[in-house]
Amino acid sequence: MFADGLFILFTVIAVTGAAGLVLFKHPMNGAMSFIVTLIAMAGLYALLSAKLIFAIQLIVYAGAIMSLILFIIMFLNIQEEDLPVEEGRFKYLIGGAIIVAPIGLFLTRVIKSFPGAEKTITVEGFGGIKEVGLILFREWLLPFEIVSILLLVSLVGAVVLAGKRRMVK
Amino acid sequence: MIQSYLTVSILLFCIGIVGVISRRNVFTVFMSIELMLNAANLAFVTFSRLHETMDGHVLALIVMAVAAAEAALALAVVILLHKHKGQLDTNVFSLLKG
Amino acid sequence: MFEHVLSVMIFLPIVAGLILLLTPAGKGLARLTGLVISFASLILGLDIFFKFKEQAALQFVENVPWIPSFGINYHLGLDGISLFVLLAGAVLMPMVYLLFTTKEKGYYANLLIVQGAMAGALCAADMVLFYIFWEIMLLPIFFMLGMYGGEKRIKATLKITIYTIAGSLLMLASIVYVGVTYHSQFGEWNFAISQMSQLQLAGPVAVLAFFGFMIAFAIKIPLFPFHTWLPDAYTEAPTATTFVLSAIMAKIGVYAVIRFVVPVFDGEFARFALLLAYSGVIGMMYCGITAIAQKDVKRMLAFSSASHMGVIALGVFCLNVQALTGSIYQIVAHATSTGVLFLFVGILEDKMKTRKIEDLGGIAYKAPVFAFFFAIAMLASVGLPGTSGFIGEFLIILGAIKFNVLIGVLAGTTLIIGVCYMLWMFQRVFYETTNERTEGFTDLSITEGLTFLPVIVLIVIMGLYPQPFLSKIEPAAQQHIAALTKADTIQIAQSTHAQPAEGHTVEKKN
Amino acid sequence: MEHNVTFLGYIPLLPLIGAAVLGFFHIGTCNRKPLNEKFYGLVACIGPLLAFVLALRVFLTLKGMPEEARYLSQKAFTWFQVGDLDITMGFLADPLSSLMLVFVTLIGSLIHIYSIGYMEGDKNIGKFFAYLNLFLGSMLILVLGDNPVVMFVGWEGVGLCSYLLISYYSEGTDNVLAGNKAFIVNRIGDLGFVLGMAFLFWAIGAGGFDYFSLKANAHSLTPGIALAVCLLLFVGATGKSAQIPLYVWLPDAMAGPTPVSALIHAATMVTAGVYMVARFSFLYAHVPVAGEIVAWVGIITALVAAIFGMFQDDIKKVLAYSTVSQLGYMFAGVGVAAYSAGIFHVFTHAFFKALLFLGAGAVIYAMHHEQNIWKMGGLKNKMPKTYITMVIGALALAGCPPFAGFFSKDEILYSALATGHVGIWAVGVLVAGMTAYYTFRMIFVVFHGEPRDQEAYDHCHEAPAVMTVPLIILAVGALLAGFLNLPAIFGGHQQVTHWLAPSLVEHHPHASLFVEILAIGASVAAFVIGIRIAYKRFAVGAEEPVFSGFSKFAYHKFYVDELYDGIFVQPYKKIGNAIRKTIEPSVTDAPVTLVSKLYMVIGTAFKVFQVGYVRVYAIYMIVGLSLMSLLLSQSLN
Repeated sequence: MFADGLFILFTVIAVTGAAGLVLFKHPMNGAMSFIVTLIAMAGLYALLSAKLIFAIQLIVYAGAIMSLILFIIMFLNIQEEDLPVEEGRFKYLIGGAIIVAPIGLFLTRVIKSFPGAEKTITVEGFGGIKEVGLILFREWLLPFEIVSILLLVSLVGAVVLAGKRRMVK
Repeated sequence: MIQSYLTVSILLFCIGIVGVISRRNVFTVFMSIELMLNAANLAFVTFSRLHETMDGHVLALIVMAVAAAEAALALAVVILLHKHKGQLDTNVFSLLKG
Repeated sequence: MFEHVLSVMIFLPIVAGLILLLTPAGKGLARLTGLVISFASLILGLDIFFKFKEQAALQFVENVPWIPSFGINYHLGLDGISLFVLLAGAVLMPMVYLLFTTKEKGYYANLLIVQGAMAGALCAADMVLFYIFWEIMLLPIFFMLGMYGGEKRIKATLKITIYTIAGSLLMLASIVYVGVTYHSQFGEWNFAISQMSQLQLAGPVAVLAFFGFMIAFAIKIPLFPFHTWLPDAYTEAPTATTFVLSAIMAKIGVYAVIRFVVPVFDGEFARFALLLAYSGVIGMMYCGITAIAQKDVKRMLAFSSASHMGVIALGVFCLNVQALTGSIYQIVAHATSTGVLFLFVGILEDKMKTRKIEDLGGIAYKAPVFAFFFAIAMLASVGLPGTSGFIGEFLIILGAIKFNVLIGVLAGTTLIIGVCYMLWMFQRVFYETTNERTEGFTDLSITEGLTFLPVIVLIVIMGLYPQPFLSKIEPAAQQHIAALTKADTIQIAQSTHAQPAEGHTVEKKN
Repeated sequence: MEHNVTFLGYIPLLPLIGAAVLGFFHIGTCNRKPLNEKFYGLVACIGPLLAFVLALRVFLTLKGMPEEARYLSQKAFTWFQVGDLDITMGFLADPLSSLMLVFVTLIGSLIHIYSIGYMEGDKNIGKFFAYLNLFLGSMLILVLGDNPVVMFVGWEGVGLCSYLLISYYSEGTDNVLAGNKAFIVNRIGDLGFVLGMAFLFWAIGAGGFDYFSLKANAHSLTPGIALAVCLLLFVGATGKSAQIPLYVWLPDAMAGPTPVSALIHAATMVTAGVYMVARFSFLYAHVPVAGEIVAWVGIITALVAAIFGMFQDDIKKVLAYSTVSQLGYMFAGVGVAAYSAGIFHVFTHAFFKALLFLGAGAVIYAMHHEQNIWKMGGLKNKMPKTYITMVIGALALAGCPPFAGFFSKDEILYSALATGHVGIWAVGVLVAGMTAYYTFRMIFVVFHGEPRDQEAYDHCHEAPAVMTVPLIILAVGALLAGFLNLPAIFGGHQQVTHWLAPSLVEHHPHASLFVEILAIGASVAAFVIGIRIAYKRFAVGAEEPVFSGFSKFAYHKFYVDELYDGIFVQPYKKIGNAIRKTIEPSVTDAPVTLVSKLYMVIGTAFKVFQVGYVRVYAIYMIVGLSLMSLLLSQSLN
């Protein structure tokens, strides 16, 4: 029951945070509420016994990536008047929600067909660093290496893109 | 229990889509995409839990790595665009117009 | 020489071309490479020619599984039909490198690739393999025409590319249909052409597949009314490309009809032979008449080439040994005569900076060797006895008469139509008086003369002593016709129905 | 007797080698330092003369054989062999071809010698002799070929040489056009020849395509096929031998140098059609209808050409139409199945027509290339040798006994009468009179009367010996050739007819003495009347006439050239232009342009959706996804 309570709590926080992300006008506010969502999701991971993911979500996502985003937002020093004029943004949001609704409904109907496994207790060490690490380096070695290359490439790409260069007219 | 987690995932994912298609602020759009990635991650982890295998976790890890890479690149692009146009409106960039 | 000689003929030029494209080699080196490779191909080709046995079966076979799960093999082989188209390419290609010395590197590289791809299409004994080489063939043409062509090259390039791709897709669909049918009838995947003749194809889908093949090849040949890409492409392409297109590539279309359509779709082929024959003969007349109204030498030759291709295609559709053999012989004869004519026009254009007939005149006085060579190639093109053009045309007309009297008579008019435009052009370009432009025309240099001499000699030899060639072609032609015999009798019976007087003796004598 | 020999092939080969050598030297030197004319002349004459010697040898060898097996043959190599079709590059000398051989090589050699004089000073003399040699080689292949296909090689070869030589003065557009016309019209005939061969092959060719096999199998031809083959081959003959309706090229062919007109367009090439019909006598003999058609076409051509000839004012055109007319006679002869008579006329005609052309050439040469007879006159004093030889030729042409033309023409007319073709005979006699008239009109105007162009007259002189000697030899031939076939009524034995008999399928009609005398009498009477009218009108002081009415119509050759131009040439060009300007871009290309236009239209329509905002593209995607979801939701139930 406690777990259910936590689940409801985290869900509410996450959804509220996500709604905040799309509703706030200023990106700084949006980013703040997105961090809330991310932390709530870390809680959900924990409830799913994904210990490693829980940790990484907090450290890498909520910590590193979001700090980077916040840093950039602050770096660009965005003023209220720099923001795009989005007068009808609520209309757009409602329209968007109407378009997306069938997708959501469809997916919901799809997941209903899954077996409702009610196991609360998992095997020993499920989602631990050692276990995930073993799988990662045994069965997923190649994707892992490819991702490492991808990171390298994006690093170089980011440097090239954002680095100093003469403006080409 | 599994359905509940997946429903949350779907809900977050849909909110992400709405964010991408309705907002014009580059940062919001970008963060909405991150939100969608997270929703997918949640689904991965949930399925992992369902099948009691940890491949979903590995995939979630990889998604995070990709998200990090994407964030780095995307932010670089945003900086570049801001430098060029001084604006954060996605509607300013309409080079794809036929 | 060794057992993989066909593979060498295919991949040596392709690999050399790709290496040239990828390395920063200069144009001199590129031309030298082309020269060496094309001469190597020539030597290999001659070696094949002399080792070739006078029989119908495939020779020099190489068969390696490639995609075993679909029964697709790397299967090469030569018979009397493909041998001569291959040889025509091998003999003619070195000329290009000898004559055109100042082109870009990419030009030579593309020529090499197209040479290899054409050899591949000719040697392929597997439908899928054939299709692949068929498509590769188009790519260098696309680049050569688009990059080194005349003023309206983009339009011409788009036209030829879209046209041929459309045809190729139809062919691909038909290949898949044939393969699937084979699978359903024999329970295994196979795309070998030799196996396909066992298929029992019938019904509307088979007819569609037949037309899929036919349209693809008709576009390449080109057969009336699919010829409209030809004048633009031939005119705008650089000389060597036009040469490759007209001398060899168009012939591969005819070859493919003989090789793919005749054995696989024997029933459909016999059913539609009359229609196709009319297409050939009408195309011949139409293009021939159009040729006389052209103001541009190259464009005139383009129509002339299309006109002759109509006759060659007609030979294939006549369903008898004489016409088919004549057709294959004419393929080689036409490759030498018209191909060389295009090269001559290329030289003319290089020297005079114009191709307009009315701007030229009196060249025969300034360049007797050039005029002499041109005249021989022209006479071969109009089918004068004693030149290569006569044997093929004679055999085709002979066969056409047996097939259908009306078609035979119409086919015979090629003798007249060809002469009309050729003489008119010859008069305006080589006779009459010189003008200030042609006053400075210089004759062929020693190199150019020596380059053309072997082909000119070949034209005469092929006219006077064709038997060594014919005896290699005939067994394969006999085999194809024998496969058609059943359908053939139906066809003959139908056509003789309309011509009772002549048909009577035809039946009696055969 | 040994029938297989190896020297037949050399007969055509010698002139061909000569042509190659001459051509090589000419091309090699013409733009640098031209070689000596004498060299070319000498080299050119070697081939024909050696060929003549060989021809005599052939003739004598045949003479030594028993009459029923008189032939020599040489199978050089298999030319091409596909299925049942087996064509050998083979040569055959039988009485018929040996007769042709002898006179072709003889006259050919004479004309080569004559040309040395006539073409003096021409800078392309090497080319000229190369063409002439090439022509002779082709003609000999035509004569010697042992099957129709080899004959066709020569047939087209002489056509080509004819084209090359007519357009020899290629700087003049009209000359080249005349050459083109000759080649194209010949090609129309050749189409008939090829089709005829094709029909013949499919009917009886499987048993061998040489003349012997064809002759042996000819009986199995159905009448329909036989008629078709005969008529198609005759179409070929009308092209080559300038008969109606394809005669139009021959008068224009006079644009070439005069020796060419003599050799090709009078003596040898144009008679190839007659030779061919005689060669296929085994076919024509089976199909009387075909012979009938051949004879009528021939005699009508003879009549029409004679009418044209009466009104020409160009000396060579007069002779050209007389050639057409005489060829008509020959066809009338072979048409009524008197093949030997036809061939005999070919033989005699070669002598006197070559003579007349060479004489005309001498006149033209003397008058500095003036060809209009109304600018000449009184030349007999200046050029006595030419005058005498030409008069002999004219008498032979007009059919004056005992010159060559009389016997051969009389033989034809007699055969026509004896086989019951009274109509052909009557027209023939009429034409004989007209021939006498226009021939002597020419002679009188050119050689008699007063000089019309005093200045030209003063400068004119007799031709050199190299030209007059051939004239004299030919004149002797024109005088005596007729006696070779002296009919029985004059105490002769008809040697030529007997000589030719083994090669031909011929039945000699037996008619009464009255018929024979009637034929001879009518011919002589026609000759006398014709020459008398000509004498009255033109012997003294004739002026260039002004034509009106029918004569104007005839002077313009019944406007046949204009008619052909209007019916065939102009529409052909118009169709070509119409295709180039309208049909090609807007009809045959239409599907292609339409498809590209269609893509353009569709593309423009879809452009509306391409607003350029990435967000909007995302919306499209989501809308699509959403619709898919709606659809898929249905299927979940």
